[in-house]
Amino acid sequence: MIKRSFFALSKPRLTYDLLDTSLQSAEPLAVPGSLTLLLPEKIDSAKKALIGPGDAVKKGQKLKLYDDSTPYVLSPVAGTIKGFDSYSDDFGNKATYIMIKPNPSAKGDEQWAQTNLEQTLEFAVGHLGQIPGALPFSTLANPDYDIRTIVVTGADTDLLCDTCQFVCSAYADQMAAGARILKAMIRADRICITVPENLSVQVDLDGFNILRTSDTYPSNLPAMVMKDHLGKVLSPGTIPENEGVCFIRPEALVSLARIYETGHPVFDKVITLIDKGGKRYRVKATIGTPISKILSCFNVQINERDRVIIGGPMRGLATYTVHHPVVPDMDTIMVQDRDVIAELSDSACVNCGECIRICPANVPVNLLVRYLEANLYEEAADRFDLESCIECGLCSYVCRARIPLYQYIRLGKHELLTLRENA
Amino acid sequence: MREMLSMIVVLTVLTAVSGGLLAAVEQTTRPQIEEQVLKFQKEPAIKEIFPDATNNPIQERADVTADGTTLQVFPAVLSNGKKAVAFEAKGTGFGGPVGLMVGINIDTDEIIAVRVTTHSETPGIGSRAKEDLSFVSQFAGKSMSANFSLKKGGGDIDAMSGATVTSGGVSQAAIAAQALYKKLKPEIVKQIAN
Amino acid sequence: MAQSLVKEFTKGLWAEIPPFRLVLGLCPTLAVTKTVENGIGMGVATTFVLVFSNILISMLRNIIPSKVRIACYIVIIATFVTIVEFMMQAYTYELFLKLGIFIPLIVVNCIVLGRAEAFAGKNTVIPSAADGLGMGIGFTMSLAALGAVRELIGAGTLTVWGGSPIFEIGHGYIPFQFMVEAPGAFIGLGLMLCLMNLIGQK
Amino acid sequence: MGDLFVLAISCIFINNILLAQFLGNCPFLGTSKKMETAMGMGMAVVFVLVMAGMITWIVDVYLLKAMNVEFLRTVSFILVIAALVQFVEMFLKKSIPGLYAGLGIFLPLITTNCAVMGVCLINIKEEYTFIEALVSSFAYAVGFGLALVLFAGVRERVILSRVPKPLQDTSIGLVTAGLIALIFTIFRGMV
Amino acid sequence: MTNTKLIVSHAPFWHSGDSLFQQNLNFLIALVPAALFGIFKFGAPALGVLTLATSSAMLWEVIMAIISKQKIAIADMESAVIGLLFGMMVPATMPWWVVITGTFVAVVLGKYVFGGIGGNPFHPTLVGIAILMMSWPAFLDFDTAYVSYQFDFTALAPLAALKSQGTSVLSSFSTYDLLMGNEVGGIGSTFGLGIIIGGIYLILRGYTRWEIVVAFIAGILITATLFYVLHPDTYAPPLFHLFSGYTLLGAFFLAVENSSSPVHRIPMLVYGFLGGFMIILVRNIGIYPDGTILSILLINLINPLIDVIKPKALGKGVSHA
Ligand SMILES: Cc1cc2nc3c(=O)[nH]c(=O)nc-3n(C[C@H](O)[C@H](O)[C@H](O)COP(=O)(O)O)c2cc1C
Ligand SMILES: Cc1cc2nc3c(=O)[nH]c(=O)nc-3n(C[C@H](O)[C@H](O)[C@H](O)COP(=O)(O)O)c2cc1C
Ligand SMILES: Cc1cc2nc3c(=O)[nH]c(=O)nc-3n(C[C@H](O)[C@H](O)[C@H](O)COP(=O)(O)O)c2cc1C
Ligand SMILES: Cc1cc2nc3c(=O)[nH]c(=O)nc-3n(C[C@H](O)[C@H](O)[C@H](O)CO)c2cc1C
Ligand code: SF4
Ligand code: SF4
Ligand code: SF4
Ligand code: SF4
Ligand code: FES
Repeated sequence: MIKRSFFALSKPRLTYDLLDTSLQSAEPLAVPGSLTLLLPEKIDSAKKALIGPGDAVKKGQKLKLYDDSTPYVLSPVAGTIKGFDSYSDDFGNKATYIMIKPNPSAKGDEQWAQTNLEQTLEFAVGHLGQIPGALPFSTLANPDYDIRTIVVTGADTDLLCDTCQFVCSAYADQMAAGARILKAMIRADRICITVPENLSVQVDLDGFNILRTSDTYPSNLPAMVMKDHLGKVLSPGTIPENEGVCFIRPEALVSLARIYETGHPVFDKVITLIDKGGKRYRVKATIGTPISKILSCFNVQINERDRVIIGGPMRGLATYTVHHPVVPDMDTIMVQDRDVIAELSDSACVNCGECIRICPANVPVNLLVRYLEANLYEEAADRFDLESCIECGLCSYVCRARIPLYQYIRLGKHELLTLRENA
Repeated sequence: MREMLSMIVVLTVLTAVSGGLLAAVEQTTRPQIEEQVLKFQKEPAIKEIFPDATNNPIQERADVTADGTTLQVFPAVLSNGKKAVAFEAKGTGFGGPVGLMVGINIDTDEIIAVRVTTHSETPGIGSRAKEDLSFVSQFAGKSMSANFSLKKGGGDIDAMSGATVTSGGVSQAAIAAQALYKKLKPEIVKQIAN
Repeated sequence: MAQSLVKEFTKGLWAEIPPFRLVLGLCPTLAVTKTVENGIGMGVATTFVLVFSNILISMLRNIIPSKVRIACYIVIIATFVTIVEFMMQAYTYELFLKLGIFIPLIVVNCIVLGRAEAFAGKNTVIPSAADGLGMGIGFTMSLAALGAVRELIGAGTLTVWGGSPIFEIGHGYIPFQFMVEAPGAFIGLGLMLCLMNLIGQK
Repeated sequence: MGDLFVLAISCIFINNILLAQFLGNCPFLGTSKKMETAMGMGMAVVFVLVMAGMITWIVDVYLLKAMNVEFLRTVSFILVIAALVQFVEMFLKKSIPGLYAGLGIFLPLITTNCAVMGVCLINIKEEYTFIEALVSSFAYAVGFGLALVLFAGVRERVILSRVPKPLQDTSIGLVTAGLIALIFTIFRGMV
Repeated sequence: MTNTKLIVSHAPFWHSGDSLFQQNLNFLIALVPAALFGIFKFGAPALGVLTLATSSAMLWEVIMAIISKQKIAIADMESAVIGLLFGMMVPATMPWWVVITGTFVAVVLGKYVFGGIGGNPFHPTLVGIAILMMSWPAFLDFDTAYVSYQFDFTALAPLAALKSQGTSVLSSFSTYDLLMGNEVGGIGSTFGLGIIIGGIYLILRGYTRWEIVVAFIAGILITATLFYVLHPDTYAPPLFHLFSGYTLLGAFFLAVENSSSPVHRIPMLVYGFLGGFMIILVRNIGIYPDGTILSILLINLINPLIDVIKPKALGKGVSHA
C-alpha cells in the first residue's frame, strides 16, 4: 500500500497500475461441484415461487422467483436446484442465493436452441441481462434515458485492477465485433473507449473513439471521464445516463460477440486475483463459482481476520464469506492480510483539511461529515455537496482521524434517497 | 366604538395615575437622593482632602457660574485658617469616566490633594487609582499651572504600572480641573468671600 | 386553596426557577452578579416589581381591554420599576450605582412581562401575589447563587449586605479575577446550568 | 465626522452592546442556533433600534426634559418602543411583505429586548446629540448583529460536535458566549 | 478455510498511514528546538514547568474522561501538545499550582466541554492562557518573573517595554538578539530561530497548512510596515514585531491549530492575514502589549464565517440536460 511521503507538502498522488504483461492469458477453471447464483430479489414466503428445490434446470435457463418479477438469472449449467439462502448487502438490501448442483450428463442447452437469437434490444433485455461483464441492457432500454454515447472502460476504474486492460488487449477483435452488434441494437451515436495514456501494449481499437486517460486516480471514474473527456459535468444527484452516456465493461462487448458468433450463451468470466503480496493471477471462472474455489486453485491462504475484497482497494467491497459466488460484474478479487489493514476510528473530524486538499469534486468533506454524523442528510446535500461526491474514496484514504468517510457518504446518499422516496 | 372608548379611557387613566404617582414619589425622595449622592461620591473624598477642615464643606457647598459653565464647589477653611476649595472634574479611563475631586489652596493655587471619586475601572488594576494613594499623591503640592500630562506625553506624572489608561484618565481629569479653575476662579473667590 | 397557593409559590423556586429553567432575564443575571450582594439587590428589586405588578394587574384584569393589555401591563410595570429606582437611589445608593442601568431595564426583563401575561392576567389577586413572590425569590436565589460562585472564586469573599464581606477565603488566596469579569459571568452561568442538568438527570 | 466614526467603531466593537454591556442576551442565546435566524434577528434589531433611538431621543429632549418630567422616562420609553414595534410590524406587513416575512417572528421579540431599551437609555445618559444618538443606535445595532452572527457561526459547529450531555444546548452556548466576550476585549482601548 | 472469520470493513482498503498520533508526535518534535533552548536558558525550573504542563494536561484529559465515562483519548497526544504549548508560553518561574490550573482551564474549558478532539472552536491553549492572563496577570509578567536571574541582555519583555516606554527602548533589542532568544519571555517563545525551524519542518511534513503561516506573517509585516512608514517615531519596525513576544509561536504553531482554523485556500489566507493585522493593531493602538493570544482567538472566532468561501463543488450550478 502507498504511504504518506515523508515530506507531504503537496497532496498525495495515487496512480493506476498498467496492464500486467506477465500474464498472457486467463486460465480456465473447471465448473465446480456446486454453483451459487445471486438473484437481486428477496424471497417472499407469502407468494408461491416459480422454482424450488429439486427442480431441474437447463443451461441458459432463465430463473425468476415470481411471475411478475423483473430480476432474473441465467443458469450457467444444466443441473438441479438444491436450495435457497438469503443474502443481504451493505445497506441491508436483500437478495437470494440460488444453489445449483451441476449435472454434467444432462443435455441442457435446449432453452437457447429454442430461442431465436434476435439482434434487438428487447431480446437482449429479456435474455442477455446476465452475460459476463454485465451489459446494462435494462438501462439502455430505459425510456427515461436517451443513451447516445457508450463509454467502454478500457482503463480500469480502480487502483491495482487491470482486468479491463487485459480484456482489451487479449480480445480486441471480439470487443470490436461486440461493439458493432451493440451499435446495431441501440441508437448510439458513438462508442468511446478509455485507454490509459501510458499503456505500452498496442491494442487495435479501430472503430472506437479513443479517450486517453491520465494515470492519476480517479481520472478513470465515470464522472471524471465525463468532465475531462466528454465535456459534460454531472450536476449533483445525476448519473451519466441522465446525460445520455452509459459506461460499460469491455468484457460485456466480448461476451456479446461470442454469443452471437456461436449462438450459445457464455458464462465464463475473466477475473484477476490479487494475493496478499500483490501477485496477480488471471482466471476464467464460471459464473456462480464460489470465490473459495478460485483461492484454493492458486493456493492463496486465508487466515482469521484477513479480508477478501471484491474489486479494487479504493472502491471494492469486503465480503464476509468466501462462499460468495462469481457474478457477472466481478472483475477483481483482492486478498488483504490482517496486518496491513488500516485501523479506522470513531473519532470526530479534527478539521485537518487533508480531505479538502485531495477531493477531486471539491466536496467540503470536513463539514459534510459533521452533518452526516448528525443525520442531517437534506442539509448535507443542500449546503455541503453530498451529491457532488464521485465516490472515489480518496478522502477516507487520507483522513487523519481515520473516519470511514467514504462509507458515511455512501450511506448518506442512500439515506437521502430513502428520505426523498418516502417524502 | 365602546371598546375603542374604553381602551382609550383605561390607557389614559392608567398613564395619568402612573404619572401622578411617580411625580409624588420623585418629590418625596429628591432631597434624600441628593444627600446620598453627596454622601457616597463626594464626602469621603473631601474628608480625605481636607482632614483638618474647620467648617463643613459639604453643607457649605455652592454653585458658581461663569460663561455658562456651572460648577459645584466645596469651600473649606483649614485649621491654619487658610481658605481652600474642592470640586470635581472628569476624565475617561479604561472602563468609563473617572471622577477626580481636586482640593486647591486658593491663596497659593497649589493642590492640597486629589482623590478619585467615581470610576468603573478593573478591580485591582485601574481601581488602584482610588485605593492606593501613591499615584494620586503625586499631584499634592503641585501648582495648578503645572503640566499634569503623563510622562509618556511629556508631563510630570508617573503612570501606574499596568494601568496606563486609568492613569491617563486621571491626568485628563486633572487637566480638565485646571481649565475649570482658570475659568471660574474669580467667581469662586467671590463665592467664598460671601 | 392553601395547597394550590403553596404550589404557585414553590414552582418558582425549583421547577420553573428563572433564569435556569426559563432561559430569560439573562442580562441582569449576567451583569450584576459580581457579588452576592448585587445579586440579592437586583433580585429583591425585581421581586418587588413582580409582586406589585402582578397584584395590580390581577386586580385590574377585568377592566383592562384585551387589545391594549400589553400596553397597560407595561405602564404598570414601568411605574413600579421607576418607584424602585427612586427608592434605591434614596436609600441604598451604593447598590444603585453598582446595578446602574439594569434597574430601569427590569421593565424589559422578560420574566416580569412573562408572569403578567401568563399568570396575573388570568388569575385572582392572592395566587398572583404568590406567583410573583415565588418567581421573584427564585430569581433572587439564582442571582445570589451565581453571585456567590463568582465572588468566591473571583474575589475570594462573600458579601451579603452592607459592603463588608461575611466570609473571606484567606490572605493566601489569589482571586481568580476572570470569574468577576464579563466573560466569567457567561461561563459561570453556563457551568451552573450544566450542574443543574446533572442534578436533574439523577 | 471623524468623531462620529470613532463613536461608531467604539459602539460596534469596544463597547459592544452584547459582549461588553450585557444587553440583549436572551435573543443572543435564543436566536443563534442557526445562521439564518441570527441574520434575521440582526436585521430586525438594526431596523427597530435606529428608529427607537431617534424617537426616544426626541421624546426625551422635547417632551420629558422640556416639561421637567424626566421621572417618566422609563414609562414613556417602553411605551414608545412597544408602539413602534407594533407599528413597524403593521407597516411592513402591508407595504413590504417580503421583508416582513423575513423579519416577522423576530419583531415582537424585540419589544422585550434589553438592547433596544438599553441603547435608548445610554443615548440619554451619555448626553448625545441627535446625530450622535442616531450613529450610536445604528452602530450598537450593527455590533449586536455582528456578535450574533459570529456567535451563530461558532454555535452551528458546536451543536454538531460531541458536547457532553449535561453541557448541551444553552449551557455550552453560554460557555461559548463567554469565550467570545473574552475575545472581544481585544478591542479595548483602541479608540 | 471455509469457516474463516473475515473482516468486513468498508472501502477504501488502503490508508495513507497518517494519524492523529503522527501529527501530534511531529508537532512535539517541531517544538523541541525552542523548548530545549528554553530549558538551557532558564534552567531546571523551565524543565519543571514544561514537564508539569505536559503531564498535567494529559492527566486532566484522563480525569475528565473517567468522570464522564468516556474512552480515554490521550494516546493521540493532543493534550500533550496543548500542555507543552502552554508550558512554552509561560515564564519558567510560574508556580506549580498556576501551571496546573492553567492546563485545567485549557483542557477542560478549551476542549473537553466542546466535545473533545475536533470540537474546539478556539485554540485550547490560548483559551487557557487568556483566562489566566485575565485572572492572575502577575504570573505572566515576564519583567518580574526573572528578577532572580542574571542575563547578559536587557531583561525587559520587549513588547511590554515598548508599550510602557515607547520606541526609545527599541535600541536595547537587536533583531539578531530577538531571533536568537536573547530576551525574556515564555520558556519556549523566545528562540525565534528554533521556532522557525520547527515550523518549517511541520509545513514540509504537511502537518500545518502553509497558507495560514504565510498569510499570517504577511499580515504582520504589511501592517507593521504601514504604521512604521507613516510614523517611524511612534511605532516599532516590522521585524521587531515579527521576532518579539509570541508572534512566531503564533504564526507557526497556534494559528494553525486544525479544529479552529479554515481549510480552504482563500479563507486560510484571509484568516492568516487578519490574524497578523490584528496583532499589530493591538500592539500599536490597543491596550495589550502583545496581541497574539486574543488575535488568534479572534480569527478562530471568525473561522466558521469565512470558511464557507470555497471552490464550487463538482457539477454545482450545472443545469440538468
Ligand atoms: C488548583 C490549585 C489552585 C490554587 N490556588 C491558589 C491561589 O489562588 N492562591 C494561592 O496563594 N495558592 C493557591 N494554591 C496553592 C496551594 O494551595 C498552596 O497553598 C501554596 O502553594 C502554598 O504556597 P505558599 O506557602 O508560598 O503560600 C492553589 C493550588 C492548587 C492545586
Ligand atoms: C524522536 C522520534 C522521532 C520520530 N520522527 C518521526 C518522523 O519524523 N516521522 C515519522 O513518520 N515517524 C517518526 N517517529 C515515529 C516512529 O518512527 C513511528 O513508530 C513510525 O513512524 C511508525 O511507522 P508507520 O507510520 O509505518 O506505522 C519518530 C519517533 C521518535 C521517537
Ligand atoms: C485580506 C486578504 C489577504 C490576502 N493575503 C494574501 C497573502 O498574504 N498572500 C497571498 O498569496 N494571497 C493573499 N490573498 C489572496 C490573493 O489575493 C489571491 O486571492 C489568492 O492568492 C488566490 O489564490 P489561488 O487562486 O491560488 O487559490 C489575500 C486575500 C485577502 C482577501
Ligand atoms: C483583564 C485586564 C484588565 C485590565 N484593566 C486595566 C485597567 O483597569 N486600567 C488600565 O489602565 N489598564 C488595564 N489593563 C491593561 C493593561 O494591564 C495595561 O494597560 C497595559 O499593560 C499597559 O500598561 C487591563 C488588562 C487586562 C488583561
Ligand atoms: S472489470 Fe470493470 S472494474 Fe474490473 S478492470 Fe474491467 S472495467 Fe475495471
Ligand atoms: S472495484 Fe470493481 S468495478 Fe471498481 S475498478 Fe475495480 S474491478 Fe472495476
Ligand atoms: S469520495 Fe471523498 S474525496 Fe472522493 S469525491 Fe467523494 S468526497 Fe471527494
Ligand atoms: S481528513 Fe478526516 S479529519 Fe481531516 S478534515 Fe477531512 S474528515 Fe476531518
Ligand atoms: S434580560 Fe436582557 S434580553 Fe432578556
